[in-house]
Amino acid sequence: MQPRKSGGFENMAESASRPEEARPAETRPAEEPGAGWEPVIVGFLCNWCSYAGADSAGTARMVHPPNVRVIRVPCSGRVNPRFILRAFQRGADGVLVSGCHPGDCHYSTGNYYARRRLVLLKRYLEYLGIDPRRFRTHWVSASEGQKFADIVREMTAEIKALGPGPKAKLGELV
Amino acid sequence: MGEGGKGMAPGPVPRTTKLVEASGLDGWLRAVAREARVWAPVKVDGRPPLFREFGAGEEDRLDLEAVRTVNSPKGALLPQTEPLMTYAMTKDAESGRPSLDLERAAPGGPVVVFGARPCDAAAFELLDKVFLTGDFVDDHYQARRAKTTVVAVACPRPDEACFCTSFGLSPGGTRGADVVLYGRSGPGVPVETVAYYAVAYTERGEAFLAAPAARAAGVADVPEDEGRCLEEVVSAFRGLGTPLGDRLGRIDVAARLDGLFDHPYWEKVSARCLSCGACTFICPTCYCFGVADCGALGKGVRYRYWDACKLPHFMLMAGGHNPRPAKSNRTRQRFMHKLNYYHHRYGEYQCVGCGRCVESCPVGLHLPLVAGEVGGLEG
Amino acid sequence: MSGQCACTGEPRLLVPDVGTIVDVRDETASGDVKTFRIALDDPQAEWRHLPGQCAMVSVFGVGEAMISITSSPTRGWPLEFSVKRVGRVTGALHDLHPGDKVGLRGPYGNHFPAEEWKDRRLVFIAGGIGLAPVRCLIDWCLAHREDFGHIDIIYGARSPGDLCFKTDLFDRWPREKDTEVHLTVDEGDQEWTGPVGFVPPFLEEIGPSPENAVAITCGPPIMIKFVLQTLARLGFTDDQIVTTLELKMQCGVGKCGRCNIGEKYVCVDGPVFTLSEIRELPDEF
Amino acid sequence: MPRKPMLDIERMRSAEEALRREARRLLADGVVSVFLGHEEGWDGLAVPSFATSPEDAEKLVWNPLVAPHLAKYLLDRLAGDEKVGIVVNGCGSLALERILKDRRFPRERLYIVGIPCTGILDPARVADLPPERRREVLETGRAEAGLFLDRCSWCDVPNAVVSDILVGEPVAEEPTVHEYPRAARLEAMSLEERFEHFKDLYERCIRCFACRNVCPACSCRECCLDQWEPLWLGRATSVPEQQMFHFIRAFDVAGRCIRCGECERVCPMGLPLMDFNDKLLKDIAELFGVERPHVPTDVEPLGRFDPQDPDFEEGAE
Amino acid sequence: MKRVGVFLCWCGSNIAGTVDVGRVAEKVRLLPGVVYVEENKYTCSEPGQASIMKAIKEHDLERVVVASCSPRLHEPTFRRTLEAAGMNPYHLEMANIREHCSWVHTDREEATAKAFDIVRMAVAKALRNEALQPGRISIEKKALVLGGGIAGIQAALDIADAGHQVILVEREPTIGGRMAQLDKTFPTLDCSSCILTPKMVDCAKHPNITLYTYSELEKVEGYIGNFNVTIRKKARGVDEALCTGCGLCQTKCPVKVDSEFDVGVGKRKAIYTPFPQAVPNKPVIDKENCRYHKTGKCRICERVCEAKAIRFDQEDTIIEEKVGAIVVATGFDLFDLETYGEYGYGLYPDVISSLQFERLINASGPTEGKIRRPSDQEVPRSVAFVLCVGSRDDQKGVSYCSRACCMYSVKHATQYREKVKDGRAFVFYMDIRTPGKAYEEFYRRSSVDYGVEYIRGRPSKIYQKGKKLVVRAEDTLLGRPVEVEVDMVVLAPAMVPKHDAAKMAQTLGVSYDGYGFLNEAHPKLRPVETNTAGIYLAGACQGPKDIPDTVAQAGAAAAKVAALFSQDELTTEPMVARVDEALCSGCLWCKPVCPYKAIEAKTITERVAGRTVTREVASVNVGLCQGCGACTVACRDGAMNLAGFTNDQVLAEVDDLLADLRPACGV
Repeated sequence: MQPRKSGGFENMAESASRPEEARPAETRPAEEPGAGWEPVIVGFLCNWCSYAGADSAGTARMVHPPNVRVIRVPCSGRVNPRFILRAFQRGADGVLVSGCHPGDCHYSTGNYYARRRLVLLKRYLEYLGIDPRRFRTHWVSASEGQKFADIVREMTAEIKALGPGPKAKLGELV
Repeated sequence: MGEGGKGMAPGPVPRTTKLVEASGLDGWLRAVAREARVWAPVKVDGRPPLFREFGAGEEDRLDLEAVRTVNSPKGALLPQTEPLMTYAMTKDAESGRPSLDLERAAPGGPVVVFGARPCDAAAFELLDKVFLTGDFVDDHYQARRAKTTVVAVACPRPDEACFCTSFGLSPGGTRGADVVLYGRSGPGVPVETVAYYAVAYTERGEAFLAAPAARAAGVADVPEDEGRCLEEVVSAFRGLGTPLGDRLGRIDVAARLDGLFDHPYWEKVSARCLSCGACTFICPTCYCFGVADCGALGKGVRYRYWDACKLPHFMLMAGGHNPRPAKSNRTRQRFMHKLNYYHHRYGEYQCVGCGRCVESCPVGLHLPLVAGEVGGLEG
Repeated sequence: MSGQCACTGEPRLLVPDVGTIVDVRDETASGDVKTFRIALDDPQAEWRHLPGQCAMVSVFGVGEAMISITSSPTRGWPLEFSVKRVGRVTGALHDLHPGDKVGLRGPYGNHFPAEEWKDRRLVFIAGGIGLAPVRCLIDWCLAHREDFGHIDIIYGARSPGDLCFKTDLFDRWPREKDTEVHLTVDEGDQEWTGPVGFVPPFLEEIGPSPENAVAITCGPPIMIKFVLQTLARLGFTDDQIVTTLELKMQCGVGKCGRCNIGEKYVCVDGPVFTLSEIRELPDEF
Repeated sequence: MPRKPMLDIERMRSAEEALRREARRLLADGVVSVFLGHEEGWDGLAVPSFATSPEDAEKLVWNPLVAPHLAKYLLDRLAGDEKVGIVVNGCGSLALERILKDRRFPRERLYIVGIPCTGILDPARVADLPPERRREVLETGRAEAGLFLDRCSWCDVPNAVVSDILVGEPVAEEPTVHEYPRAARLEAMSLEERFEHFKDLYERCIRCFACRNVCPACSCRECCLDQWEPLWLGRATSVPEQQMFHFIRAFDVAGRCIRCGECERVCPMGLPLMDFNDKLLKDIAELFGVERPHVPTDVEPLGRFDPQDPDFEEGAE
Repeated sequence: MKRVGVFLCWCGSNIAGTVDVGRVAEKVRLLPGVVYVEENKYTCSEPGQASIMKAIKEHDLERVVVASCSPRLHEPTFRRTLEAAGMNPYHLEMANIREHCSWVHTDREEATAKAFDIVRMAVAKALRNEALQPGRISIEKKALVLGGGIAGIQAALDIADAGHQVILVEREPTIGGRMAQLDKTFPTLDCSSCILTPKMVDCAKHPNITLYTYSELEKVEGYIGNFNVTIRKKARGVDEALCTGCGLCQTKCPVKVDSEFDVGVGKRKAIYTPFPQAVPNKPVIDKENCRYHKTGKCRICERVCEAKAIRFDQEDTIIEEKVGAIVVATGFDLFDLETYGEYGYGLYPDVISSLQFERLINASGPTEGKIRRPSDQEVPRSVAFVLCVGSRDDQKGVSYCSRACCMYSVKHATQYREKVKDGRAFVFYMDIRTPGKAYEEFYRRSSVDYGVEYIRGRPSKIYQKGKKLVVRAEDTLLGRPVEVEVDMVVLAPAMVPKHDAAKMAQTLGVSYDGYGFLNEAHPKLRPVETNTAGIYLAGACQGPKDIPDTVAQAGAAAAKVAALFSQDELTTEPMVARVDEALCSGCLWCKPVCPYKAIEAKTITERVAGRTVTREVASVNVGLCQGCGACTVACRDGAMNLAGFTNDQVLAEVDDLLADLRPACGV
């Protein structure tokens, strides 16, 4: 049984399966990405904290990789898990959801609900065979431009190593 | 309609007959699968076989043990999802004027349906009536059909869900088949272990048996002295009864149903229906489909997909009006269509008694049940 | 007719021809009905239709809808389609502008048996968008005016603003010989001086004689219901009454099973039926 | 550990008697206009039954095969205000609770007859038995554990959680430590293996919606899977669309699934659909400390939160 | 396809420096739906906006995409532009190609490609934008003022004078509050009641003001413009309508108890008005002490009352009112001096609080203004005033400065020296804070003209020595210990929040700080508003204040209310949740996740197959909904949607983005 207070998500993911075995399999992408292959990461950012955080990364000219495509939502609580699977289904190589820190939600509780849903989702995606490293969830406040830039840098590098997303294995819609 | 069965007129004349070792079938199929898309009952561990594409690789095994596959082979001719065309909107860089390119989906290569039971083979002819007759011919279906060879395998041991004989078909029937395999050991044995007589009833069947793949797989001529035996075996299969079919007798309720459209029976029998599409999707003769587009940014595919009169949205109109809002309406539609409307339009019943609905309906609401019960209703 | 690739002649039943919207006209004040004039990009592919027939109109990426052809065959191409915004496809169609691309396939379904009505008196009764298929027939009949007797056009709509084909109603048709146009609205407005009220009573008032006449009616189900009763009172027999059915259609060619009622497929056996034919059908529309 | 499921034919016979008596009374006295139960259908199969007269009540059965839950059929009777009678055992009452908690049918329009239950057989498994063995099982009740419905293996609700009258002696409830073997088995696999496992499932699914239509937690007026705008799910049955289908189906009932396994039981293709739900039940239990995630509550686990919930981030408050 | 116009901004070189805007324009031009593309050096500039308006008209655009900076910066700007062009402002989408692109990427190729994607997503969303109309909610033009002190009185009068109805609720039997207890006010030394009582009377007489004294707020529901408030009017025991306020009952009443108004230095009866100029001038029966209520005998007041106004059996009445705005002016309490045992308050009768001192020097007080010390009614020859008792003391008291104590203590010392010519006044202080008009001068005069002696140091102990009190402290200026013998000591307690301030805050749904003072919306820019729209703050409930500040803030709060009431309707943000009732199953799982309690069940009736069916659906209160969208995710069938961020729009952004980068289907 998982302890109620968990030390960060990665550990929880661990308990969901034996990633050390899972990882290598995934790192050998189904189709070898051609040279210059660039991952596409869809980022759902809450308007009040994380989107503003990305803005302040801009204002402070904190250079980071151009792989994230931002979709602005009012609150991380607005992010329907279906959106995330949809992104993977249509070919996203990674998905990032980011909102206000717990307790700082502009709508006071939105991100708490989001956290429950998304923690569950992250484990579930891994269960379905989608590498958990492709789906990241973070808290980024309006002032944490640096943190946002770092997350993007990290995530991009990680997914580059992983290669093309689930679509490579799922195939086309029709 | 129909042929074979007890006291039926003898079926069509065989064009050629060959002999093939039971053990040679897998190899034969693999060979065929290299030139054509082969559909066959593929072994699935611990469960009844699935009728699906048979790979040229080593992994797939033919499974003729089970009386029937869970799903029918109709997907070979009418794929559950079938692209019809692609569309692509482009704009002229200068004028910005849009233009649209349509490309009809390619018909695809030859198809071999191998190991269909005679009921399933007969079902293809019922689909043909819909897609190949009338003012309009369905070219997608036609193109595929024209390149399809159907190799049926006579049923050695129909089970308690089988009732093809109720529609004048038989476990040894040839309808809709180019080739029929008859177990050399005759009916009664669970699965043929020795060899099959491969009887071609059509030109295409003949060609199939004469193809290099066949020869390579050891499809050989029948020794002179076996002529008698062949005769007996074939008619034995033709004469075989079906447990449920015997129970129901011949089903002929079209006239009966004419007066029963407004009968309270439909309300009653449909009450337990789950409104799912199981019965229609596993049915070898149901053909209803829908058409939809998939794409974005002005590019995409138009495809058709199986749909079912049992699903509540089937007839829902844009304005929100639904001519068949209730389960009873939809249940009635399904059985009326199979046992009455289709009969009026095409002169026969839209059922081959394969027994899949008997096996698959979660609430035991299937054709033999209804056909039996409407017989007893007073109009 | 389409269903043949113009260039290769290879059949392509469910693949439409590409058309371009040449003109969009607002029919009603509320803008919920628009008339689209559509030309085929490949003139070779142009087909001829008969009054009452329909065509499948595609908005690519959204889907297809069966829509009756509003313009008379005698006018040739581009064809006109009058569309009420009711659902997904019609909604998307309403968002299109001249120059935009659509798909067209047809003509589908049977047609009004006008050739059988030689020298007979014609009573057209329509409500709202129901005038769309009838208009095609009216124009066809007027184009062959000599073949028919007196023509009554009885048409009603919710409000003056909701009357479709205003130029036809107020300008073209009234000028035709031996042709009367009777208009009514459920609710009038300041400008409206004409009759106010529903179509059925209005029809009763006008009281066309059934004698050697054919009644062609099309409109919302509720209107049809009472119009039929009125016609019966006026002495019209079921064979003298012709109407059109509308059902969900997907293939338009009698394959997909959508529009199947009884042994009929509305898309191929319909949409035009005499009342006696309809009485034969199970009540599922 | 939960009680081992067993059959008590005698108990069932007397329950059947009492059930018929109740139904007869309710219908005769006009308390209810229809009574939802089971009757013997094709080849001895127990199928849902809708008794509208005291005579109909005689057809009602309570036997080892009454697997189908009836609560979902209430949705067919939403229109109108007449009272509906319904029989439930423990798991059946969870299905009913689900419908009630989702506010899809008014409690006041129900008359619930509860029957304590020690176990129900899986009709499909019984059907696969040789005829003589089949007869023996049904008559003597001597059935091996493997013949029972999966849900009997962890059942901690032998008695109806909601009912107006209970017929038969309540069965002693025993505390159960819930395990999720289906999920555990798959978790032990590698990412790739799991992906392949589900891919195979997607490829065999014919999307007949039997799983959704039987599910007591899937009670929307119009399922998002049937909608065109927005198009949550394309109509193509390709692997990616099938994945989306099964994702939405399972994740939408996360926190509301009663673990009845009916989806799996009615699947014509015999797909192991509970592999999805089992995982979500397991994680909801683990992550949010919900001990009996299959029991409907007033606020579903995803409709509430705890500031102390497990977090994504190291050091996030 | 809607007709979309795309306006690409260079933002000087901010965008164009990294993004090849020209190439983006070329590619955008080819997108389905895009009928017009334009580049601008500065789109937000006057000419930039002008050309948007021009293009909207010339190319009859139905949607507009502006690709420039963050929407958080200029979305409002361009919405106004659309509106000016006669287009619904919500047909705008912004593509953030500056903060999210040109400013954070260096490679021109990459930045250009990304910019195109960002624009494409904006176009995809814009194509599905709907015309949104801001919601309108009516405003009940009636204000509730909580607290009848000078803050409440001032706010009530200002709002009433602006022509709006006001309900003034006061917990005590009379309005007036703290200021009524004061003698004179600094620095002008004019008489407190002389300036207060007229206002009190105005309040009572004002046609727009309804006065509920001896009443308390019980419940508040609703939202700005539409609050439903419940007020409990406590039983007075006296029929106000009949009572003439003659006061006979008070003189005859046999029971004497300490007067709260006189802070214990004076007495009152069991039936009483707190002070002669009370408004309303109608007594209340203090049930705790009334002899009849305790023993069942007496009823003297009843007998002597000619108006027959006594009602022993009177019960509390509940009053429900609908108001559009609430002004909180609940004031403050005083720090509990007994916390400082070393000062001997409560132990030595001649150690009193500054408020008690106010009563002693007040002409209408128990001693008619003659300064006599409590122990022996002697005139004290020397008095020590001790400041910051509780204030600025992290250990025993509160960290903040109470702001008024310095000045009123200076005032007290001065007044004492006036009355006792040969007396000595010592003031023990940490700092003397005089931040106000004429305050410093007043302080100077006290020492120069009145010879008040100031000692900088916080006393460590006060003890009795014979009939004297000794104040021991460290003179931090001279750096040596001092001991001063005095006849009386006056302690200046810290101003603290009302004991039940937190409860009040919760009832109102406004936030409060660690001490219990109510929080303003912004410490500088929105000092009198709270985070709950429609609720405003006045006076010491928000923090310690002196009278001028309090009155000023009360006026400000009143101005806010008047401004609110100057409109007939409030417009609400249109990007809120809405329910598709046809879809809604009425499961209401959306309800628990709504942080604003904006979702309620609603019963609708509809015709289904010829019969009327009623069912429940969710309904959103647009007055309460803030548009977070949590409900949309709780809604499985998508009946709940969020205008401006619909499911359709988000899916389109995802689909269209990836359709180009990772073509999704083909044959």
